Amino acid sequence: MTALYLTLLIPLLASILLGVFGNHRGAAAFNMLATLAGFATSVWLALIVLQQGPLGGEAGQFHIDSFNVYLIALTALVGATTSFFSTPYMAQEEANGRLGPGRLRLYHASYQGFLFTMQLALTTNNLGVLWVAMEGATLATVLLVSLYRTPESVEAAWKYFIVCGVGIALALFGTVLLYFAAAHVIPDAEHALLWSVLAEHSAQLQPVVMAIAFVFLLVGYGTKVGLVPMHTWLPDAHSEGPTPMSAVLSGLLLNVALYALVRVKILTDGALAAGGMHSPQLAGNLMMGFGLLSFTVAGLFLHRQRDIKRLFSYSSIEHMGLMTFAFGLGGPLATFGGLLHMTVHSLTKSAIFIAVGHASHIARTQSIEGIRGLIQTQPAVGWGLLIGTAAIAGFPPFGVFTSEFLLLSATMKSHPWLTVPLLTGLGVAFAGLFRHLHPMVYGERPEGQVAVSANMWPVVLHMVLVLWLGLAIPTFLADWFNQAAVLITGKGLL
Amino acid sequence: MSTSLLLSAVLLLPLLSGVAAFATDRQPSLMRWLVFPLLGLAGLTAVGLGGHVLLHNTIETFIYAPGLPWLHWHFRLDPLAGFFLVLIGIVTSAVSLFGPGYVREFEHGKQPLSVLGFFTGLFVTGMLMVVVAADAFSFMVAWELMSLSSYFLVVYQHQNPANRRAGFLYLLMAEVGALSILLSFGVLAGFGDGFSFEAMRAAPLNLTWASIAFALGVLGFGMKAGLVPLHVWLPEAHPVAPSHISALMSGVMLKVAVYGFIRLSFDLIGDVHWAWGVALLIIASITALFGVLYALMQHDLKRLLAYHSVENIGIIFMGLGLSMIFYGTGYPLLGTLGLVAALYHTLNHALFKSLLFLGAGAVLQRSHERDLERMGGLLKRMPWTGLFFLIGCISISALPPFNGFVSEWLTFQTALQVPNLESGVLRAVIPIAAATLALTGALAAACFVKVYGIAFLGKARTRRVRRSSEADRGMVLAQALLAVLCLLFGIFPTAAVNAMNHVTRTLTGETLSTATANGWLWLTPVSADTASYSAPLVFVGVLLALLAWALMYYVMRPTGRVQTERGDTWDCGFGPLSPRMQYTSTSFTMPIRRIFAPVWRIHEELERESQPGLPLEPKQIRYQVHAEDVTWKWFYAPIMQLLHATTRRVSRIQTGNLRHYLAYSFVTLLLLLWLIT
Amino acid sequence: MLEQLPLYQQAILTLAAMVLFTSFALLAQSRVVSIIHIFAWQGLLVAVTTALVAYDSGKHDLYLSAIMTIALKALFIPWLLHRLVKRLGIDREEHGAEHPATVLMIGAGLVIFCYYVAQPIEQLSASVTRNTIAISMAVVLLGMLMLVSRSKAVAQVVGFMSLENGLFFAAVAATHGMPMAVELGVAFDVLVAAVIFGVFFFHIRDSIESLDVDQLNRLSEQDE
Amino acid sequence: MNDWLLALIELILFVALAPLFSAWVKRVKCWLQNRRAPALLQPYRDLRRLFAKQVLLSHNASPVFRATPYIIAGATLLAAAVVPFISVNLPTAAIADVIVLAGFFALARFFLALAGMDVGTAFGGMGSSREMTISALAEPAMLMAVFTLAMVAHSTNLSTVIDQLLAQGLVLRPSLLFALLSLVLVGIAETGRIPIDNPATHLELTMIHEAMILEYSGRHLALIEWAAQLKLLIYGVLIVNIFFPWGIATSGSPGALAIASGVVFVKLLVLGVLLAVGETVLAKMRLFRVPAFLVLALTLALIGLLSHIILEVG
Repeated sequence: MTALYLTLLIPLLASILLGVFGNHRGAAAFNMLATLAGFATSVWLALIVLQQGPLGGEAGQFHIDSFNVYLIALTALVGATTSFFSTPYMAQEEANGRLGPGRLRLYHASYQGFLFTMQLALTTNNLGVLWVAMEGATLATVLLVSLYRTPESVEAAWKYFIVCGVGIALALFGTVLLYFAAAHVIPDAEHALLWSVLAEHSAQLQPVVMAIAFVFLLVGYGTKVGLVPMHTWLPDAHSEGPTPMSAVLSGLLLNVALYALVRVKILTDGALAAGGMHSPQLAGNLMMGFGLLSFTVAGLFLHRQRDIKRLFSYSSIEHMGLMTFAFGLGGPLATFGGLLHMTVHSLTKSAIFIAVGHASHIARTQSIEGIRGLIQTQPAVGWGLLIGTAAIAGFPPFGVFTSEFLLLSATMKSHPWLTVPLLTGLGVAFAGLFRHLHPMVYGERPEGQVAVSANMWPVVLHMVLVLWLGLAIPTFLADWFNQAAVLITGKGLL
Repeated sequence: MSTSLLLSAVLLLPLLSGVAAFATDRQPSLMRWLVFPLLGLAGLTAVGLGGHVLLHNTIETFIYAPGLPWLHWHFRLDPLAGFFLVLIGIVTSAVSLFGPGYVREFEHGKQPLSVLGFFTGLFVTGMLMVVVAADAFSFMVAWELMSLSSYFLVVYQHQNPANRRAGFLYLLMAEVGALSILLSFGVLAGFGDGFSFEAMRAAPLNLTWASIAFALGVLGFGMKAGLVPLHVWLPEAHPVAPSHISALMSGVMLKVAVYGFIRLSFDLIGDVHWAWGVALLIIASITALFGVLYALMQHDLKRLLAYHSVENIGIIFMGLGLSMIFYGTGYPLLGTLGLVAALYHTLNHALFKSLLFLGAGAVLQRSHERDLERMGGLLKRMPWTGLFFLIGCISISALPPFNGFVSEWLTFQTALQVPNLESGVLRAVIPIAAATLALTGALAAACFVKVYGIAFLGKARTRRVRRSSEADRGMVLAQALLAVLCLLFGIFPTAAVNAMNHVTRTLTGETLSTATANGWLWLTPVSADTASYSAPLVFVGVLLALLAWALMYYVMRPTGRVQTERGDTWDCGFGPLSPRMQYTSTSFTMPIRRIFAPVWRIHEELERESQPGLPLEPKQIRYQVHAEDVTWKWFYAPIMQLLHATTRRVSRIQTGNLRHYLAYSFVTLLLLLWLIT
Repeated sequence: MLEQLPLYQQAILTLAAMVLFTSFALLAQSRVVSIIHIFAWQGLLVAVTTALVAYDSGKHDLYLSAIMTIALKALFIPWLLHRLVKRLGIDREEHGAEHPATVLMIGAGLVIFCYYVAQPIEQLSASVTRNTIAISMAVVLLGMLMLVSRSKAVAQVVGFMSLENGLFFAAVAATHGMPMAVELGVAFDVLVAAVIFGVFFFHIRDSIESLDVDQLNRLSEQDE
Repeated sequence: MNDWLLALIELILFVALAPLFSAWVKRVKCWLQNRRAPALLQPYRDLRRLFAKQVLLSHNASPVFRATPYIIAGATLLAAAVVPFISVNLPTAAIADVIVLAGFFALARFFLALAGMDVGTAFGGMGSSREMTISALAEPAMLMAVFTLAMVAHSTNLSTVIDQLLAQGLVLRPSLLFALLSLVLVGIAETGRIPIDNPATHLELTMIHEAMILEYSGRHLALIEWAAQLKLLIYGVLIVNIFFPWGIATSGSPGALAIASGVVFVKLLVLGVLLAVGETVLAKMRLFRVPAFLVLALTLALIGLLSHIILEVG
């Protein structure tokens, strides 16, 4: 349990400390240190789970099983690498005079606070606390979005705050309904929101209430996942905030929101399995519908972007839609694919955002028209962006291809006709990405464009991991995915 | 040496050469001494392994660690794979001979050599791996590796926009094609259990699903092979890539697509339906004719060659279509004949198309010209390249005794067996396809008379061309190798057919035993008195005939010495002839342009500067013709417009007004609540 | 059937009705200051309900949450808003909807809709809870409606907060309160949210010289 | 063995008679046009003189230019070798079937066209361009016609074809009628006779064949001329021996051979007369009406093929 507590405490304390002394020179270094420590403890935690199996016991407030343990490690990893990227990036921003030390303090504190909420949301066993953590994540990041205080950033932050706040409030209503349903079957009111307990009694939960509750939770957490049509906040928030935050938003927040959604889906499925007035597939079908919608619409949006960060945030929406579709589809194969996709997407997308950050520094703008000839100017950044985009577009031997392959084959098995929109969507999204990418990375270098001090090691690390996952999935990870698939769908693959 | 070891070597050597390329940024000469030799070694190993598998008719399966937890990479060596290993190996070796000389001009270019070398290695690895892959996953990985790396090679010189545009188009279509291939595998895997090819073979398919899988396969592999109207990327991408890469792409990669198609339809799906054959035959005939007609209108040499690849792919698929028809209607022997014809033409096209692209590369490097209108008289400047290019032209124009003729002859022979068929419709369709093939062949000959006549004969039209000199030894050797092979496969078809029998046996259980029944001298597809062709004797005959005429001259030669005299070309008495009076490629094809006018969208532009005061005596006239690909107008433009319109509509969602956003969530919630109650 | 219910349940139903009424009042009201006052009253009502439930169910921790509710919803946030409005000098402004009548009609429709949605829950519990769920759902949706219909930031914040009031009401009336940890967390979040709202008013005012969110449309993607 | 000897003799005969045939055609034409005809042996004299003459090469001429005459003559010679002239059972016919025959012509044409473009005059290019355009339409027509035969006789080997036709006796086949017509048209086009081309003119507006060989002289010209005459004879023999095979020797006995050669001789005389008449009554076409002419040939051939497949099979 120590590892677990450390994983939670380190970011919390770091956040407080940075909140107080954040304007000191060593703040960035301390930030990196804290994230590293967090990563170390999360790996420790993972090792423990690897040896002893699920943690947290029957009615504990924390619950670590194969579904969230790798997400915890992943969160810590992306948090660490991104902090390593953010150090030179933020220094550059300060040099450009866009930020003062006060803002940097806010930035570092919020960064750690955000990481804390993420880990809390992942580790907790209590759906209420999960909600609190999700809301906390919004609160922690909203001030980051408006960090630059430009009119656009303030606008984006306000929209982010209101849309997500309302959404998350609806999620709370869903949670209340859930509690209401649980109160009838679970004597001990204190345990009535513990996921592990609910999962056991899910069969007895009231289908009707659960259906309504799931709708609220879907709309609520779906807003955070970025499902169309609740996605509207996402591109604004990604494009206006500092790039490291875009990286963690895309890489972590969306994942965690989806994680919450899947957790409640498990319960709903259990409740609806009994039958009644709703089809047992209700939750799954809803998720499939939203997933497909988001996937298609986001793919179309890609074509008309003028801002590079908006571009990739839409690609995030697209991929979240794909994962939602996968989990909605159910079945071990699709679920396995979805879990894998969560991992590779957050790795790849955060890597891309890191490259994008450097690119926008090189070109001194975020507008796609302004970014030209990256490979000529700074090959590392140009190739990083190119390779990352190729990976996210689903080219082997990168892991994204593997998960999409699994997803497509699963769809082919159960709903063959759905493969048509999927393939069309993939094609459209692909075209949308590359038509913008081509002029940015290739071509002659514009006049007076010079290389910047960039730290591309995070990108290299992420891409190597993604490549590894594409070539061969390590056994322990495959086992985790498999157990998670058992947890979610009741059936295993291996 | 064990085959598994060889296989690993075949797959790892090119990869190694790719990795080695990273050292060339510091030490460019390594390109010559390490990277390309490794590539050549890989090619030779592939030839060795493939040849071994093909001749000894072995079938072995290997399982490698990578892949999915429950589906590791399966590799399988069988004669079909062996055949294509040989094909890839030959061209790769030739390219690795050609490369060192050719890439020298890139050493001081804008782009680092390492990129070129690395992706070349990756590209070859991908192609070799596609051929041996034995499960859908590894197949797709290899396939996409091939596409992606070749894309990076196409955009290698990305400073000029043409490369970028071509690269984008190419990658996009490759992606779409790959997805539909994946889908067609998905159908098979859905009915069988799992993605290994064994499971897919076992899959029990009803006709509908089989047809769907087949259609998807045609779409996917046709996209890569360049069946009309899916060919548009090809004339864009092949010309802009470095020439040895164009040789690999046009000569080998298209064949890998053919391999995939054969593997899918004859092996995995198994029992082919004759209707597929008819559909394929029609598409293929259109492709062949379309390809050659567009080739005629080009004056960019490499672009022209690319269109000829389209044409030859059409011919190959004609053979496949015929073979399907005959298999489907219960004539396995004739089906095998068609299949052999197709395989043979695949091999031949790989040889002479690579030869021609290498030749074009040599010309490009020496004269810095790709435009025919500016060439001329190159035969005197680059005699060896000229000779080998001529051999390539003869082979691709299907003239005896070279290899192109044999495969087209076999295709004709297949088509001629049509009276056996019961269905009158088929009997009526096939001859028309044959007519198309004949027309295609004749037009191809015309086209290559144009190419060779304009580029290598006559007088040089520009100074750079006049200054050009012979390419260096390696480049010439590479062409020599391919040219000799063109001749050999033209003279000894029986040996080749014998080898291909192994392929057909493993695929369909049939062999074309009759073809070589009368000994190595005689190629008799069906029976001796139906049709026979003795390439060796024809070759001897050519020599004898030349001898005879020489003899004739000797007999009738005049008494007394008469030596040849050189003089000026007759100029009809108007002053000296200038190179600009020669026929250009545009003027050469003018009659054909008039005959087949509706096929192209011709854009003519005529600029005439008339002298002041003398309107009737123009000082200068510029006349340009550009034949635009009609598929753009009829097929691609509508799609793009649709996409554009849709995206514009969709983007209206993002109004920027917060209350609209909230309204979205609100309405969604209400809808869902209403939905579930 | 109301007369058969015990007195405290009648009281709860009455309170529910009043909460609902306050939501409508919020929808209808257009003067900033009075909006804030109505919102304070709504908070108070929720707090009273909480206390009542605590008394009846004997869950003493609910008293704590009742106190928190009073402190936050009835006192602190209204005070904060009031102060901000004064400092922003907009306390005399009209922040109404464009078409109040339509909005009210829609609101009425929403209430019926919520009743219809909550109908199936009837089987599984006393009708009181069902109705309270229906009412609280209505309050939530009315809050959203207010968010959609008002273009001024302050009104939106109030709408958001009243939406949360609906949540609290549901939590209290239908399920006798959530576990303590959750209660605390939620309360903390609300507090922070309120503060951040305050911060944002100034940011927005600085960037667009007003609090009209309709003018926040730089990030539109429509063809200009 | 004596089969091969016989084949050799036939070949020599073929080559030897070629100039005579064209001389005969010319003579008949002169008669029809009331002109004094040159002696029948005139072509031989011309060839002899040309062989003796000195070769004048353009400075620009490349090796291709010098090799071309030999290749043309060689390919045409091979073509002649596989066409049954007097006796059916020709061993050489098995070496190359009728498709290969077309291939030989194509080879010759390919190099002729190249040579035309080699010296770098506008004339050469013009000739090559026209030649390749015409052949692009003529060759498929010829193949179609030949395919019709091949399908009727279930073979593409010429001697087998003739054997089959003889065995079937006199059968009135619409397909063969069409094939004959189209082969005649193709023959006219391929051998450059009126109305497609006029071997007797050097007017650049109408020149095709002559334009390409404009720069040739001496033995080169001799070889090319001879090859042209040989080609004409080959087409003649093809037509008479395939469509009217009666009288051709089915056995190697001297008597049969003697009769056969006599019959073939007569048939060729008649054909020559017909050709001459045709060339007299028809006028030279405009170049851009030639495609229509060839498309007609192609259509005829295709109709022949289809009529065989639809009417005559099964």
